[in-house]
Amino acid sequence: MAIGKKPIVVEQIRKTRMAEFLSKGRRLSGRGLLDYRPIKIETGLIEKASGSAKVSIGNTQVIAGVKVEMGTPFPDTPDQGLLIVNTEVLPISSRNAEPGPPSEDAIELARVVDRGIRESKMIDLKKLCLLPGKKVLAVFIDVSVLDIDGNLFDTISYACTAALATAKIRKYDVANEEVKATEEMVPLPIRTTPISVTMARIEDVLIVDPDLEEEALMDARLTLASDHDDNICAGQKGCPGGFTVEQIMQARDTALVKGKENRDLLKREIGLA
Amino acid sequence: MAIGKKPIVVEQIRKTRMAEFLSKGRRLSGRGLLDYRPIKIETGLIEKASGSAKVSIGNTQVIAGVKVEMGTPFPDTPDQGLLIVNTEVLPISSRNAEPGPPSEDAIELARVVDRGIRESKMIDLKKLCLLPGKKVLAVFIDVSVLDIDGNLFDTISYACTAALATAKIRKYDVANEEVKATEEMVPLPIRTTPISVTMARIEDVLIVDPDLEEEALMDARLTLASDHDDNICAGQKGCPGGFTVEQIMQARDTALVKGKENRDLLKREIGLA
Amino acid sequence: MAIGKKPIVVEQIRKTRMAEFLSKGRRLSGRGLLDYRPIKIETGLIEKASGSAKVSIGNTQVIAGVKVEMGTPFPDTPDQGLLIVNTEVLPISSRNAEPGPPSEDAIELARVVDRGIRESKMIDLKKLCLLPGKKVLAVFIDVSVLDIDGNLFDTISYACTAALATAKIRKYDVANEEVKATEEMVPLPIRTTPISVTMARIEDVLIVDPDLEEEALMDARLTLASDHDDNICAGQKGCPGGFTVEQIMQARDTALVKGKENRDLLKREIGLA
Amino acid sequence: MTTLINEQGLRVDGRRFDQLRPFKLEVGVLRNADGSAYIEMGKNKIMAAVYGPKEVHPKHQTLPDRCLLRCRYHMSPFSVDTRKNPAPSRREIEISKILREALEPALILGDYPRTAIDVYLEVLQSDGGSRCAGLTAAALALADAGINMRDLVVACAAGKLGGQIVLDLSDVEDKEGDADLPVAIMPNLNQVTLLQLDGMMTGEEFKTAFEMALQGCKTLYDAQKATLISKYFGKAEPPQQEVQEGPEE
Amino acid sequence: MTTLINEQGLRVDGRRFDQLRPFKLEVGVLRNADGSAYIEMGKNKIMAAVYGPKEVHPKHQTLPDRCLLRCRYHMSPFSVDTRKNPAPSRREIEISKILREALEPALILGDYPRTAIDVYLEVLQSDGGSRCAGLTAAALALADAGINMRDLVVACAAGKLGGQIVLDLSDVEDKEGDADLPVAIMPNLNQVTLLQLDGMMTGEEFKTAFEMALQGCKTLYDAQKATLISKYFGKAEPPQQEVQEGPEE
Amino acid sequence: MTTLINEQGLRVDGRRFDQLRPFKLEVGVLRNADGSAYIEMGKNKIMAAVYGPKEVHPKHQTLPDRCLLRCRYHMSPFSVDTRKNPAPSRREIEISKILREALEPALILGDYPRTAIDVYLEVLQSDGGSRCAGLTAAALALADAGINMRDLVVACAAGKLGGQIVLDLSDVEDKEGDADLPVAIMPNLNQVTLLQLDGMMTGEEFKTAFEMALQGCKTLYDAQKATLISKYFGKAEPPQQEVQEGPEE
Repeated sequence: MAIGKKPIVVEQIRKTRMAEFLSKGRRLSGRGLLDYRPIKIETGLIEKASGSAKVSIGNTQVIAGVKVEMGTPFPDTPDQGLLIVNTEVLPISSRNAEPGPPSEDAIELARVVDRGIRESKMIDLKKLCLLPGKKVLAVFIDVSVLDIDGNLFDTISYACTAALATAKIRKYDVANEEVKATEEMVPLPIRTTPISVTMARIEDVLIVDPDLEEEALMDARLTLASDHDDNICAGQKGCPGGFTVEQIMQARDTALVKGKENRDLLKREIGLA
Repeated sequence: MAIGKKPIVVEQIRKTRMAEFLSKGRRLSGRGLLDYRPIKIETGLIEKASGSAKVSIGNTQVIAGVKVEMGTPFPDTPDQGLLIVNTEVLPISSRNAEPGPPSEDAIELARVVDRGIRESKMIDLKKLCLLPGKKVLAVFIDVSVLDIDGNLFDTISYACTAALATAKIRKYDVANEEVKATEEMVPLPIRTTPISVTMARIEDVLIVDPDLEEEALMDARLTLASDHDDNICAGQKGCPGGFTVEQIMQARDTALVKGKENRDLLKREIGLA
Repeated sequence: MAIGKKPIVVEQIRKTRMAEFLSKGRRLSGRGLLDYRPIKIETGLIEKASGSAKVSIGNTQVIAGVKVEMGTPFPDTPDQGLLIVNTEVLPISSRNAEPGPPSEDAIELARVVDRGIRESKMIDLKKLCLLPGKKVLAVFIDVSVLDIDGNLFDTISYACTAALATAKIRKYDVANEEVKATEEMVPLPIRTTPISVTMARIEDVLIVDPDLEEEALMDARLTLASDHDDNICAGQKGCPGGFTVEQIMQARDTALVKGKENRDLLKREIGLA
Repeated sequence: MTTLINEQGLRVDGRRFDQLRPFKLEVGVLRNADGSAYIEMGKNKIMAAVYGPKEVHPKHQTLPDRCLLRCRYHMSPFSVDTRKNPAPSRREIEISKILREALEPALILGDYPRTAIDVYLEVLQSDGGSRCAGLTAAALALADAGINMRDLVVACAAGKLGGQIVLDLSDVEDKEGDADLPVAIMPNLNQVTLLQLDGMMTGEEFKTAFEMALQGCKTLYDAQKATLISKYFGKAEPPQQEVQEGPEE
Repeated sequence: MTTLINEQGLRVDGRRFDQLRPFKLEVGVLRNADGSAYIEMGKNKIMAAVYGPKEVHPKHQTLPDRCLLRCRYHMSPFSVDTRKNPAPSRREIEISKILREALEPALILGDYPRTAIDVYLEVLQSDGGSRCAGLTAAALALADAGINMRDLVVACAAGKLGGQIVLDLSDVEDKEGDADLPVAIMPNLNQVTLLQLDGMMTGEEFKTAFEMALQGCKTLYDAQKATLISKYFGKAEPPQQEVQEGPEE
Repeated sequence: MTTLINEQGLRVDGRRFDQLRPFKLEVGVLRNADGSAYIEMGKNKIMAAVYGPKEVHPKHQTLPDRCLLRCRYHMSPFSVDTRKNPAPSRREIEISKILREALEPALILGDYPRTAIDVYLEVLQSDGGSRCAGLTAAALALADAGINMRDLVVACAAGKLGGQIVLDLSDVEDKEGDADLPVAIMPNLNQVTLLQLDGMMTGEEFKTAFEMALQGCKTLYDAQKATLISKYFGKAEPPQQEVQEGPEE
């Protein structure tokens, strides 16, 4: 993530010092290489949304809201509802975030989060179909980034997951090709809880949950998401640097271990476990 | 109104002189504090529009055209027609008006004029409904600004009012959920004639109808619109300066007095009185 | 065509030399005044398109693809299909072509080519109507410009003509107000083969098919398209220079002669003659 | 049509005519911003952030003798009942402009020549009066950023509802009501820096509503000051929470 | 299909084959513009304004040895039967380009290095031939602005209608006709600076139509000159009003 | 649902699990570009062009100590089954970004301070794996442009299809399959510069697929080298054409 990178004067000396620390298994902040910062999750604060969650990882803070509307299915998937993820890096979130159309970074963020939800089959989109080929429910997940201190990928991903998992939508009855709204509110058809784990390589060391300073100095980034059966369901390498083959395998293992930890935490926080 | 502001070299000396004049109840142009410049109104010059009016106040000149189309009502007002006001500050109108998407100033202008028409209930939007929830008439009022010499708010507002009040639209018959166009042309369902009065504060003096030079030197602007029953139906304060509480009350009184005068003039000019 | 103009340092000396050559009936490249560069036409290379053609004139290279979709007719031509021509001057095509919305030049190109097809009645648009007022076929012709060395007008025009003339589209059966796709593939309803001829004036001499260097030095440009009955069906003068009345008449004659030659060549290349 | 005022003279949320909705003010809620504030006012939940004084981009907007003030009022897509397109609407552009003009008289912009100050308002949830609530929060964020100010700015609306002039319209009241009159003032300088009117009032009602709005502003101004004092002088209990007495739906 | 030519050989508006529509020219109609003109041609009502020579913005477009000419042809939303979106259409962008290229040969741009001249055409009401009418007005506005010119530019179209070549097509004639050939010339320099063709003609018809358009240009050129003389040398009666004799619908 | 693997263990186009589609590589195919390449990979037909090192526009993007690398992946409207809007989609913007980041480690950007290199990919026809094919062509175009590189970059995907890990998914396989794992490497430097995953795999399958993709990259890397040698050292027969043995639909 380049957002928030520029303000920091990246002194080589700082990087050297960070690398020294990392080679001894420590980070400048005192965290262990595979430790996340504190993760806080608050759901339901936007009453006008079907679901919402404010998530912070360390000082990084985002809010996600879920809205559900009637829509028309895509011609090639007439029996599936729609899922639309949109991320806005608000200008309030950083000295470097400008108002305007979404940057390349914001688009990548939204698309990776979208794939994590979609490919894990978190939501059973077929259950959002009301009249095949004609009427389906469209689930909009909008994320507003409030404060940036590194690792937007995971913060946004957890906020989306928490907002979806706690959302309540109107139940519709379908009879004789007619859709009728009922008074009943039901949860979304949730199948699993995908959890992303973002790792950074700095020199030869892999760490999880990079903060803003670590992002400014990292050589490469890798996000891997997994579901509750330990399947890997989305991946995205970023930054103009590479990984060795061995580092990729190490990252896979870390993603599964930390993914399980964070999934348990998230489910606990939102009252699902 | 910032449009047209920049070209004028605002010398403090000029402002001092203007303030001196104003404190004696006079303006540099010789006008009294509460005098409008000559107002000219010509209607019907755009035969292809349902209604049109070219209005000038002093050297400021705008043209408004009304088009009526079929439309779909908003879900929350299924029994009301649509009203869309759009203002374009054409590049022909001033050395400082650039082509391109509407500026913040143009958007404010259009929205204030829109509110003046809408909130005064000048047009009975319910009478523009043909099939509730399905088909209504949409009234587009487009304003092209031709020449700028101050007080665009009132010039545009009067042009819209005159164009609407003189518009003729096709009559539609509705039977068995079918809409049929007739040959008959009828006026729009007009209830009242809202008239805005724009005032400027320069130092401690309130004037009406500021010209371009006065706008360049004014501290704050206030537009208040009233209807034929002396109700105030729209207001907008502008410019980075304020008014005292007493000045607001004084402005209210002036808006009602000058509003009545200008309403009479406008109705006379367009043949309604 | 200004595209590709700027990189060339237009030395007056070069122009003088070119003019000298031209006054003797020769061109710097050795071509005669009314000679085209080699024209190459390859069709059918985009299997996913209904029709496609890659055309080069000298080093200028473009590719055109035809897509056919269902559409709704315009209200004023309820019994006609739709034709949409779009040209993109890709950034791969020249050091001066920037990505982004189409430039003024690209829009002019697309519109002139569109008129050449439309006004020659090359495609019988009425035969693309399935349900009058409701359903028609929409023919999209998209052109991607790959490499620029002058005379984009003709290169694009020939690519569009070749792609359309060789396109195969699904046959639709219409019965009881229902449209049913069949398995059969049929050609588009082609009536004629319009061919444009682009001429440039440099000083007092008219040449055909200007290359990039000649375009950089030309005073004015004229494109005239003709159909197989020697009707002139589209024209466009370009560049900030003029033609004498006599030059216009001379251009008319050249357009008809060279048009016939190039039409024969094109039909031969695509297997229609 | 809802009955907006019941037989006891109370409004649908149990308020009296001249009563504000419950509100909550906080300052210093964001890490990156130079100044920030958060307001809840009824169901409004609005975040305000200030960046600056800072270098001007694009450069040609630089003012040689003073600071360039910019303001952006924006609604999150989930902030309203029907999802809002995230691109700025004409409404948001207009409100951004009048909020900037309402804040500018309070700022001593001459103290920061050749720089810019950006004021960002993000409406996370919208209720009636979001422009006023946003403005009140923006003034706090500017103070939190340490910008030199002549006075705070504070805003509140009054309106007309079933023939009655009332304070601080909620969403449903705004929709069903007859008029809304948002007002912003600099309380110590006795200057009105924002005034709009949507809807119809007699001249007399205009006066009544205007004065009621001024009263609302004064209550909120006290809360603004208390919030700043609590933040910077460490009072144990931030006093800005005004608990609602009447019944709430 | 309307009958475009009746048994007397007259057109739907009563004109002969080679007759222009009634027209009206004015100069100096706007206060702010450096030069301006207004034309009515049939139902066309077009305002032309010229600003310049002036500083170039953005600066990187500056030409070191001559003036940058820019042109914008734009239609007001109410100018056509069905409301036009105010954003520039592809048609308007193309026309703006060819009008600029038609005007440029007449201007001595080398006299104004490092500056820009903007020519704005606003079509308040559109009829057939609006690009030609606009061009004729633009040349007047340039002259009114005092720009150094080699010649005026004047434009007129001829077309084909029911097998007949006719001058100056109106809207309905353009829609129902077979071909339209707009032409612009610099009359004294014998240069064709605009030529377009939409629709089909034989080579012979092309020649006939082209020559008819040149005749139309000459009539309008006389009117242009008279308008300028009347403005600048104060003739009592501006002679540019050509009253139509035939019956009009 | 198509049967993606038949009883002989072959895929719908007759390929074995670990077999690439037929492909074709060319360099130096455009006249204006500083470097260019063309790839066919299955039905993918992609043109790559490189312009640079060149002056940076807009200037403020200039990097004082190295070259600015830019990348644009774009699909022609006719490249897919249903016409694509020519404006860049969010998908194209994301792919452009990750392709740039996949190429950057291979380039010695410090050799060209204060300049820019533009890499343009135009997908004329799209099949499964167009981002990988485009990347393989982009590396060739960069080499053709003579840019200093540490290594080539080469890309290939593996995926999961009916429970089986397979190499280089075609369009239909991608749509019906369970997962797609595109990978790019710098073969000599043993660096993975692109990795994405769409779809579900166990940790073990991830390893198998990743290693299969690396094998595919190596085959394509040999073809890249052969193509460059053939172009620059004039071997009679360019060896990069790998003819498909199995039956094709």
